[in-house]
Amino acid sequence: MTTMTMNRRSLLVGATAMGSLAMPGVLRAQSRAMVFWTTQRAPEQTAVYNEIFAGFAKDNPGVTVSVQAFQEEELLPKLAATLAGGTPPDLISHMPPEFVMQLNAQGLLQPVDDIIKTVGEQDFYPNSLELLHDDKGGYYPGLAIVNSTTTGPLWYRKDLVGADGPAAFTTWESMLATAKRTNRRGVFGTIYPFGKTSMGDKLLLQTIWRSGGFVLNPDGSVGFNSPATVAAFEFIRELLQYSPAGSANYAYTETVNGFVEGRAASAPYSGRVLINVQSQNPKLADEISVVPFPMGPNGRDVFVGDFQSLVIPKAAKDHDLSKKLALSLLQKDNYIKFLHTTPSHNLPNLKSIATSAEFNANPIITRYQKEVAVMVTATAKGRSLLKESSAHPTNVKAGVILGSRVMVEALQDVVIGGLTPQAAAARGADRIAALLKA
Amino acid sequence: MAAISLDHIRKSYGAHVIVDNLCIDVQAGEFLTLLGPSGCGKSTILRMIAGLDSPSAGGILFDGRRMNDVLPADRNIAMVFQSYALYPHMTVRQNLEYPLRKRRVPAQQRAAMVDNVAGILQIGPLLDRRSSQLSGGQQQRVALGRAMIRSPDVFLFDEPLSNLDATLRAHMRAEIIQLHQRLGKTMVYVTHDQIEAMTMSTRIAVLEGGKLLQLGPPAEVYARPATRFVASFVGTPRMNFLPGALVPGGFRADGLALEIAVAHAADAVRVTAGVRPQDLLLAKDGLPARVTLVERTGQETLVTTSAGAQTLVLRLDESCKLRIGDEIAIGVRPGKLHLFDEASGERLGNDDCHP
Amino acid sequence: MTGARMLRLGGRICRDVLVWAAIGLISFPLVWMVLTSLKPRIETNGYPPSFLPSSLTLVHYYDLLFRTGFGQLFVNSLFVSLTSTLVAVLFGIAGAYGLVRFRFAARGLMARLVLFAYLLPAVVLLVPLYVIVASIGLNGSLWGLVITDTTFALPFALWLLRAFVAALPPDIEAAAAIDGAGRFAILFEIVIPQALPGILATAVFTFIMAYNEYLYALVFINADQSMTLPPGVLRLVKESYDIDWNLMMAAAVVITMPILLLFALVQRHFGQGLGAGSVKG
Amino acid sequence: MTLATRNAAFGYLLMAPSVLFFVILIAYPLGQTLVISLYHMSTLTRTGEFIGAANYTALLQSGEFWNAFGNTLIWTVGCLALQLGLGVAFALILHGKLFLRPIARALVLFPYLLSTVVAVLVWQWLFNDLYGYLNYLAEEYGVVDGPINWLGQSPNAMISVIVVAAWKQFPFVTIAVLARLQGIPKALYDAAKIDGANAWSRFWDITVPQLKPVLAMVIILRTIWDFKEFDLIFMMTGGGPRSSTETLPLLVYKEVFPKLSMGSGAAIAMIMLAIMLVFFWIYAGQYDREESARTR
Repeated sequence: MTTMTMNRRSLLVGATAMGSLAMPGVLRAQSRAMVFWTTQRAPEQTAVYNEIFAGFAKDNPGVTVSVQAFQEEELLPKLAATLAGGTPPDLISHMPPEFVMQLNAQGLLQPVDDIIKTVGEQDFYPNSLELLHDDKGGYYPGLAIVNSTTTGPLWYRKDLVGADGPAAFTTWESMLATAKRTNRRGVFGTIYPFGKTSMGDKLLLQTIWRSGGFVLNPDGSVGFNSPATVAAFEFIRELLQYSPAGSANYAYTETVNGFVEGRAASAPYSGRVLINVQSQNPKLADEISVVPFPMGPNGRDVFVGDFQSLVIPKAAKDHDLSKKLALSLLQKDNYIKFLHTTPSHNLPNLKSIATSAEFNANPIITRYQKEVAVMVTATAKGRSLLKESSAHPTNVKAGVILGSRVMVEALQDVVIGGLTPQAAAARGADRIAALLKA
Repeated sequence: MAAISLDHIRKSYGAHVIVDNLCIDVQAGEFLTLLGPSGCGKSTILRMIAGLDSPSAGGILFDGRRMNDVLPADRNIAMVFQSYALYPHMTVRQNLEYPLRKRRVPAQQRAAMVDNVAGILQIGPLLDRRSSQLSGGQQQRVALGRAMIRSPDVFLFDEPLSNLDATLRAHMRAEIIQLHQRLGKTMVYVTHDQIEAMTMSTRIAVLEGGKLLQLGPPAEVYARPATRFVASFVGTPRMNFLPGALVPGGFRADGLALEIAVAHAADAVRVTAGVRPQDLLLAKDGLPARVTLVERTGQETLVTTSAGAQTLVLRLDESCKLRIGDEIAIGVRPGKLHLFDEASGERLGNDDCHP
Repeated sequence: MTGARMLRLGGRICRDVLVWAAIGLISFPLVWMVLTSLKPRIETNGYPPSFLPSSLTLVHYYDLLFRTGFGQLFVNSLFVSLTSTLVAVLFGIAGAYGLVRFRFAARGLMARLVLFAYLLPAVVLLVPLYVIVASIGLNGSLWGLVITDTTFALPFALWLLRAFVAALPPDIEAAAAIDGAGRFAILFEIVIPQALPGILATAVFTFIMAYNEYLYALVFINADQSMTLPPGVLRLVKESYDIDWNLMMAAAVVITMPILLLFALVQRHFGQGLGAGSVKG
Repeated sequence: MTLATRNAAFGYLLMAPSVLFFVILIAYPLGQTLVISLYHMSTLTRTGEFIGAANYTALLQSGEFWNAFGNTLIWTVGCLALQLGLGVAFALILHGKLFLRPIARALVLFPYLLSTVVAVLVWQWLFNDLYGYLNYLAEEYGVVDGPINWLGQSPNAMISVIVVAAWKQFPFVTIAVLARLQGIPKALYDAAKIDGANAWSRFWDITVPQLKPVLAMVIILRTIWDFKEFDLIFMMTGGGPRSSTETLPLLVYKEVFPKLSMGSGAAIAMIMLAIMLVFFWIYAGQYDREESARTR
């Protein structure tokens, strides 16, 4: 009985102590704090953001900026929650362009034309500007802060594939042959992630494009059930024999991890591979190289680009301050500092930066010049589901189509569900049509 | 010391009536027992007197003052429970002190009062134990002490002895009688044990189904039970009952060659006749019966017999030599027949029965 | 020793060995968790994986506690679970006592509603709670989470405590009332001290429930600095472009620590607590 | 004021904080869910038009809903069966004599208290296709050639998740059954032994009937809890691969958040509520029967 009392008391004391601990946080929320959201959440990136914002706070007395990082998948739900609460972030970075246009269609974003003009419109890569233009309103609801591609580069192990690397991945056929040749117990021939995440969607979309297909035709009709999609499905199904068993749950982390840990002879990923390999598996650092992801017989040479964008929610409290904050990120030294946190993973979307000596002075970028060049080339060929070709009108439902993951589910239908590629493509097309109608 | 009146008390939960239109006056200083089988409403009545339950209708008066809406704490009563209801998280001393503490009795005075009560009840050595470490008898003593300690106007007892073994029960019974004599306080005592009721009370109220059947001194309840139910409930061994009818000349038992002359014989009235076992005797030309069971307690012998379809129990002295299977003839002591209306169960006639 | 006895003893030993093998199987994931958390990373990701670590290391715990935001998550989780447990148990004691001991209109209905709330799926309330919490400006705050967690903690605590209070002998409260205790005095001096073991067990189970809560934290909390453990840990260990299984297992071990401690504290009341609330009534 | 009203008033006073809380944070939200389910509403803007029962009719015609419904059924029944089997078996084992029984009990009961996130982490680690110990063992002992795809294939994924859930939840059944077993009077077994019943018939004629009421309660309760389980499945598979482990709670989440369709999410929630009410009704009935059996 006595011990009981003791315990209860200590519980109560503990609870009270915790209560007083957390109080200041609630009170602080009322001071003039800006909230910045991003999908870039590696520790070194957070550190650089904090450094940049500390400088910003110095220039703008009384302002503090806190960084909150999310997965891409979480962005919209979290934004919805804060919009409902009237406390949206002041600036969001690295939002997929499809989401930008989706939010814009609901009137939730503030034009960023001022920022683009201040930086200089001609300094941006034109494909990123074209993508993020609201043709009806005649303004830009967001701007791409980086211009890269996660799915365009295909990394491979020189020690396993052989030094003639590029030749082993020129076509789908050669890629299949290489994957088969390099596949053995403990090491897979390749990794083809198709989990229900944005990476699964992006890689499939890219494979369809590189097979010559479209999700939507330029006239707005659904093109997902074309022979090109069927061919892509058949190719992927073949390829998956040499990909880890869990590929149906793989996304970014699993893919990069599997490759860097030395468990696969090839894998698609962005330049982050170069960074991770230094820290996690330096033995491999000189054994890896990159080629553009191969193309099918009738393919179009396009990749899915990551035009990760900056946006200002219309509900943000002080648009001018948000713009200032955005500009501070684009300021040359800050921008390069940020890009160098993950050299070659996030590539600059400003030509002046891409060609600048400061940007290229990074050791990794210098060391892997050839690889970076491959990635830059792929990036230049980047497109988005928003505008699958220049002939396409902007597809504001692109965000919804991605968000629902019907595309990658169609692939799962083939691989896991046992549907024929034709049937899966047809089912996917129907579901896309339903989303367009809703 | 207070007189209590229950004035047309009714207690019901929805359609379920527990106490029905009950009137009892408890005299100041009286020891009144509420006697009845379980479910007769006696505990509910006690709880209403205590203020733990409130009557649905009617009044509860202490010395003429209406108490219905007075909190139990303000009625100046004490109560002893069947479960003893000692505070398990307190020591014996703390238990005894609790009512004093609640009445803001100064600590020094409290200690003296605890010592006094502990002395009377001989629980001094137990004072610093927890109540859970005590035996049932000890717990009941403490409960009694907790009731005594602040000299309430009224003591209420809710079957306080039924969890004790037989020896202890007899012992505690005596103590409660002594307590009543010493304090002279009004006491209301609930029990289903008619021996307790007979031995302790100044008056007994016999209840059944929420209704008062009889209220009177123990001797009267025993000698002149007001209903067949009271007759059967009071007295061990139980009274024998014979169905029959009143005919000119007396009572005639159904199916038996037994006719007994009674004073107020009327024509063709269906009755039940009752006769206590000690009022049956062996008689030469009585009712023929066969012995089916013989129980000897040492000081007396209970003989169960069957006469026709009826079973009759006789209480004979220890020298009786009867054995199972013996054929005997049974007679009734004159004037010892109780007659009850078969339909209503009510006693017929105001006096003892006469042949 | 007779042959039959030998045979019986042998049978028993066989049986015990089999049973312990089954228990080992059940516990294997936990053993594996602890082992992994103490292994050098190279032994984890190598092929073939080692079962017993060739060398033990605490580096993963060090990394977890000092090089990630785990500590903050831990503090947040403790704050949310302790606060909502406190609210739930305080309200719960009052409610349970009222529900068990007092007769008032709609009492039966109220008991039903408590049971109903206890069994209600969290997703059913998700949408409106999300609007409510947001509209009072507590979105993203730990206090908001305290409120949402109380939606299941309170019915749970109330339901459990109801059983504990109902198990108390009512005579003791009656005795106290007669002895002069007022209504609040009865609650605080008589009911609560007696129900203390039950209250403690309830508090522990409520705490564990809140501590394990996932969905509301996932939806209502944005910033890492105000995340609780369940969703926070997944974000922490799985989304920094490097899956570190050793770190994850270290996190799993540390998350389990408070539960282990509380479990040891109330082990005696374990069956009673769980059984009372749900099965035995 | 009479004593009875004052007592009732005090009862209300004690209930007041809880009732207030229930009204604001349970009753009102439930009403809101119903209302929202009648709107075509975006989660982002929280504005929309009234469309009556259209969300419901659309759901009842959608393959997604019926898929989730079927998965919920498989999930609930699978979990229940496995938990019940394991739970009762371990209760019987732990009731009997056993070397180091207290430790055995603690070990068996512990998974129940574990955070779901911990269970998920540990099992994902075991299931991992590249480094997982289960695959290593399976390959090492020649059970399979290549790694088993525990979570990335159907029906493997559903089976794997059910196994994890059963592992985590079966101790509840064990606790409940064990408590009942300990409550069976030993005299019953003694009497049966004297009557010549062997161990098997003692089990069937005494143990089983004595366990029936507690099993009934456990089955209903676990059905309700498994039916509404979100955390474990969501963390383990997120509903995938394809939609092979997508149950109704996950579908609600998916509609409301990733798909930002609040109205149809609310409609699924209401359908879940309706199903839940049936279980609740059964449970409450069983509960009352138990209650009155106990107090009698």
